[in-house]
Amino acid sequence: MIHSALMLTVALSLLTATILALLALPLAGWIVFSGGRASAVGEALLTLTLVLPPAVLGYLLLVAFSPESPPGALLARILGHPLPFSFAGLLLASLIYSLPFAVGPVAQAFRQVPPPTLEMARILGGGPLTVFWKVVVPLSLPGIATGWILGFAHTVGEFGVVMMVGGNIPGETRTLSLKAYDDLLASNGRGGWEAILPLLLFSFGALLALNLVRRSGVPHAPDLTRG
Amino acid sequence: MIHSALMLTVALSLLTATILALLALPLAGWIVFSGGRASAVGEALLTLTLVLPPAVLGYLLLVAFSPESPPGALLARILGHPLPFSFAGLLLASLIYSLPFAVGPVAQAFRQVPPPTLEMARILGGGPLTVFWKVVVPLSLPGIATGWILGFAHTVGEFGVVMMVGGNIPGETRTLSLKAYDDLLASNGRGGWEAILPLLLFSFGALLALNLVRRSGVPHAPDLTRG
Amino acid sequence: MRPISLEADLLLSRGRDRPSVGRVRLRLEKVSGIVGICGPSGAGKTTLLRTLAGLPPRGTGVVRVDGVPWLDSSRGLDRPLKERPLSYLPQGACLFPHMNVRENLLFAFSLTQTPRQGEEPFPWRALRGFLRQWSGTRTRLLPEGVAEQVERFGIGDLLEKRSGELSGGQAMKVALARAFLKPARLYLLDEPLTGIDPEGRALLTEEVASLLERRRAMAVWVTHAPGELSAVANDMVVLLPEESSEPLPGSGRPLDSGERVTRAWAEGRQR
Amino acid sequence: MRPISLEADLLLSRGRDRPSVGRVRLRLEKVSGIVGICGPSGAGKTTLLRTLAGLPPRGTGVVRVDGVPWLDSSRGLDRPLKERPLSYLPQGACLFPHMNVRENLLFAFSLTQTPRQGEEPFPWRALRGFLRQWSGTRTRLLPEGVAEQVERFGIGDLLEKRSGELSGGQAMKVALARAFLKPARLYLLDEPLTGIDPEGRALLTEEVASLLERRRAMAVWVTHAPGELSAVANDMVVLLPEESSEPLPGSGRPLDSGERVTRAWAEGRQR
Amino acid sequence: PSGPGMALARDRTLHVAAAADLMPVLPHLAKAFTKRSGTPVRISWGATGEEALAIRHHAPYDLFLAADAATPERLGREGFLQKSSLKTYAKGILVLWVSKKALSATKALPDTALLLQPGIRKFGLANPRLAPYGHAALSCLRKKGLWTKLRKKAVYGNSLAQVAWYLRTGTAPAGFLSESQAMGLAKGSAKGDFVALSPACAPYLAQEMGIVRRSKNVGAARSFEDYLMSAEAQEYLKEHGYH
Ligand SMILES: Nc1ncnc2c1ncn2[C@@H]1O[C@H](COP(=O)(O)OP(=O)(O)OP(=O)(O)O)[C@@H](O)[C@H]1O
Ligand SMILES: Nc1ncnc2c1ncn2[C@@H]1O[C@H](COP(=O)(O)OP(=O)(O)OP(=O)(O)O)[C@@H](O)[C@H]1O
Ligand SMILES: [Mg+2]
Ligand SMILES: [Mg+2]
Repeated sequence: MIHSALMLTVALSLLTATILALLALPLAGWIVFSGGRASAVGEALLTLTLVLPPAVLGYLLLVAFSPESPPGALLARILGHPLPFSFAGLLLASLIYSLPFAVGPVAQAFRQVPPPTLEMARILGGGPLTVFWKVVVPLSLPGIATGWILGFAHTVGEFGVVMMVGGNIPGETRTLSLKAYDDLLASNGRGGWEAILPLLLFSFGALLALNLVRRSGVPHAPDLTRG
Repeated sequence: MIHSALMLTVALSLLTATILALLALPLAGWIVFSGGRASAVGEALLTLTLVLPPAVLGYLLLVAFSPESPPGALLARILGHPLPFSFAGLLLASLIYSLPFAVGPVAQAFRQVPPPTLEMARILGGGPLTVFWKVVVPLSLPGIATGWILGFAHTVGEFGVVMMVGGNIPGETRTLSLKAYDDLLASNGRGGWEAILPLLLFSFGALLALNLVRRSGVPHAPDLTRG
Repeated sequence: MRPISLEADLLLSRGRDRPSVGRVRLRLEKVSGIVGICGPSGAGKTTLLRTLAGLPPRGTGVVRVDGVPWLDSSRGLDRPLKERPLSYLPQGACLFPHMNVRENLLFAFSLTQTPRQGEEPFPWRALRGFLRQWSGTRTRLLPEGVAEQVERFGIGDLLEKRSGELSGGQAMKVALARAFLKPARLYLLDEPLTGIDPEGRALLTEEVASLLERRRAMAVWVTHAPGELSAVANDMVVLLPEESSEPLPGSGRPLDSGERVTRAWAEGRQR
Repeated sequence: MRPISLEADLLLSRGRDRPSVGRVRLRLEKVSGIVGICGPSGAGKTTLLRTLAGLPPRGTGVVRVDGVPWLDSSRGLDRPLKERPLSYLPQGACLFPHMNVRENLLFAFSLTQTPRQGEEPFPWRALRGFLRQWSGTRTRLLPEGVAEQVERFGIGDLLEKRSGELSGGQAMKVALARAFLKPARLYLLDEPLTGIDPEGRALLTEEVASLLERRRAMAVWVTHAPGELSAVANDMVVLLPEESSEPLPGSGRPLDSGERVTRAWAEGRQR
Repeated sequence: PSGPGMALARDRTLHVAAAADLMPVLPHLAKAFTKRSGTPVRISWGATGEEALAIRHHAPYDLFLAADAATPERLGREGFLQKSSLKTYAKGILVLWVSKKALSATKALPDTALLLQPGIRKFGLANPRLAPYGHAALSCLRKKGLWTKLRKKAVYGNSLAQVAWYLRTGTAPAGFLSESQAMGLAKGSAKGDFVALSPACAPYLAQEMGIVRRSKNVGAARSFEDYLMSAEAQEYLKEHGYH
């Protein structure tokens, strides 16, 4: 049981973080480079999904995805099964829930690309898309990594939305975090470690690896203390 | 009642975000500038609190702060009341819970300060602290703003930890997000809007204001599309 | 062989709410080669080049190249970047920091190779290119156009260096080579010899002159040492900082040699 | 009046796993004034200055200033930055981008005013200063030391500009003024006249020379136009890029005038 | 707000920790009690398990209304609740709710066997490990030998209220609820019907309450307990699906 919960969590969080990191690129690009006030509103709107209590967001998603609602019915017809209580539903909910965490750092990184570098690429003949993919995105890799990490960690620990939309089905939509909660409450706080421990170990490993990789990429780490 | 829940949420989230933004400075400084492998481990550890399901984290904090534990008993004696189930307890829990969201973007911003600028400040005679406060921090203001936003929004929407540590006491530790959930439950999903709406409006307003302020500070927004 | 003409009557400024930097009038016709621009620090040389290039801040006035209007602010006309056949070497080399020298050159070259395809319809192709670039599978062989430029500017031994690992003069040479990978009518060069040693200066000046000759193109070349252009510059313009928007003596007046320029400038200063 | 001596025997390199850039031997004694350094792009001039300044990448060898060892890699000695009485003008001005010119100068000045307090014991004071800096309450009056420097380098009309709003030459002048706000024995100037007009060059050279005279300090001045130093440089060193770690002819040999240097260099190149 | 009057009002306030299942009934009872005794009542909602944890860690509650009997009894044994104050204040019963849509698709009676219909893709029940009603539903299905066939269709909510959400939004066409939740659901916009399960399958579930041992307001807690046990309150509970 643990095994499948672990696998599920691994799959869900890695997928979510990766899709989010990709999704964040155009979204952050719009926010940063479109320049209009509209994008300030868009950015604030984006951040709103993280202001909503997870359970409330989960409820809203439930209402939206339910086969009784028109979009939910359409989705159900396409997928062959209703979205809630399935891995696909879980993934979609996680994506919506964690989106702002991925977009924030990416947008921040985009903002820090020096304008002259962008101008140079434009002058040499690059169109907006070329400049974006070949200059902006490569220069923002550290920010994209931060976004990935936040998206990943947030999905691993996510509880309210997953519980609502997934239905806590063992082996299908019951993630480690749900299992940990169950175990904890069922045992009056004494148990739960067998679920929490792999959760912690897995996440720690993933994050540590990413941090070390990211560091090794930095040509010379700035040094405030030497000298 | 709404009123006090709103006030509580406003106070809690603004306080948390601001304290976090300040706390993030030395922490991110350590992570970025200490350079050792230790700080990579530290960074991964930091991120761990966000991998834990909120309810589990809340439980751990409850156990740690509880008057049943020696440190909790000491704290209870000092404060005159047990830390959990009070605003102070809520604040502390929120700080721990949202810390990584504030630190991530700040660390990212610190990493992007150009090394020659740091060297220059060192050569001119600045000690590590001077360089940090006068050069690194001012140059990282956009990242600090992103950290503040994420910390703020995360605290507003936070549910599991607040529930566990605060005990959902109306007028004292029941935030808007708990109230929204309760209302939704009580009304079978018909109500809850009167709690969610101010939550959304307040957050949207705060985030929009911050976004606009941040934008107006950018000297010339890079422009990918012109020309 | 078309002659090139550059006509400009500009009120330079660094933003709408700032005082103007100065007024410039140029009328250079039937020249192919180098037009030197000199003048004291802050006179507006960089601003002029940026305005010609169509980069912000946009000045007000008229720019016409080969008779085609690039800018006519009275008519609200402002030709987009991609329709201006120009190349620009900014003050400070501005290489792409995430690429090494080879990649910098190849990227610039690829942009010239697909003139209309510079704008990919979907991100997929760009993404693929990007991934290929990040994997090590890119070819070590340079396309002919690039190889020639590498040879010409003597940067063959720098190809594998990252842009941050170049010395000041090396970066400048690479940037110059990159700017000339793009075929253009007008090359805008902002102090292209910064940080280059005397030997290199002579060599690069000659190379640029011969390239311009072959391409029948014009370079607007900002310099602080008018003498270095005396051998190659057909015209020389002195820009002086202004308070008024009236043309000052010497401003925009084509001169023949560096010698005369320095004199004219000194005269202007003495008043 | 102490004489200044600079002694260096260095193997320059840009990192442990990279080939060495070259070997430099200098022995300059009882001189007060300017030592010129020239040589082709990539010869290692910037690397030499950084090594003298104690910035990474650290070279191997010996540096002694006034007889005091700053670096002695055989003994594992490497004096920390704050114990080296030097100032450095990097290639490219490297002003603090978040400050305007006035703030750049005041910041540098404040660092010299509290030589031992540069290191605050708690962040509170620094935080307070930082907040004050961000509120508009800072005084408009410049301390005497700063005002003098502003006058000297002719940057009075630039004080309220942000560093990003300066032209290339203006930024360089401000950076030079900033570097000379710090009293030091050794000034390391990496192409300080980049982007400065001829008139400015003469003026700045003189100002620097007179400042050095007054402070009994030495400047190591990297230049690409040895001629510009002929009036003021007591010594001139030619750096040539090396493959071997053996000293090449001309390398590290003090010479008398710019004239001779260029000749020696040209001779060296012909081999 | 720390004047003497305020402190008094605060001391007099009765602080109740209640299982979220009581949301449809408890606010009304609390209001009636306040009217009668002058004691304000403050209710903290939560899952029974969560509140038990809070009580173990000195939460400032006076009275605990659980959704089951086992939790208060355990807390009583462990000394967190006053043993003598434990009382069964209500008995709930498990019902099966089926939406109109699912019902109209079949002529069968709404019974547990109906869940086998292919039209019912999923059905909801509260997490058996956490919620007594979920446990009851599970053992009922086991008893009838349906569980192995139905296990794939089950989705779990952390509380009955969450199961009710599934039913209300139509995400799940059927689910197990307490009768009081089902009555609340029927009053709302959700279209459907529910049947009580046979007592053999789902016995009445006793819900117990108890006074927190650390309570500083034992008097008020006791009188609220008494009020809940009064004929008037019991009558009200009965009207809302408790027995
Ligand atoms: N980004 C900017 N924003 C505002 N003002 C600017 C900006 N860049 C330059 N300026 C100002 O505009 C004027 C002209 O600057 P410009 O860079 O065109 O001078 P320049 O002739 O190129 O000088 P230099 O030879 O020093 O490079 C100067 O006074 C400068 O301070
Ligand atoms: N950060 C770096 N990492 C690795 N190699 C570098 C780095 N900076 C410079 N180099 C290399 O080291 C050598 C010496 O560079 P340096 O900057 O000292 O030259 P320089 O004499 O100052 O030249 P210039 O006159 O062009 O400024 C060059 O070959 C250069 O490519
Ligand atoms: Mg310029
Ligand atoms: Mg150099």
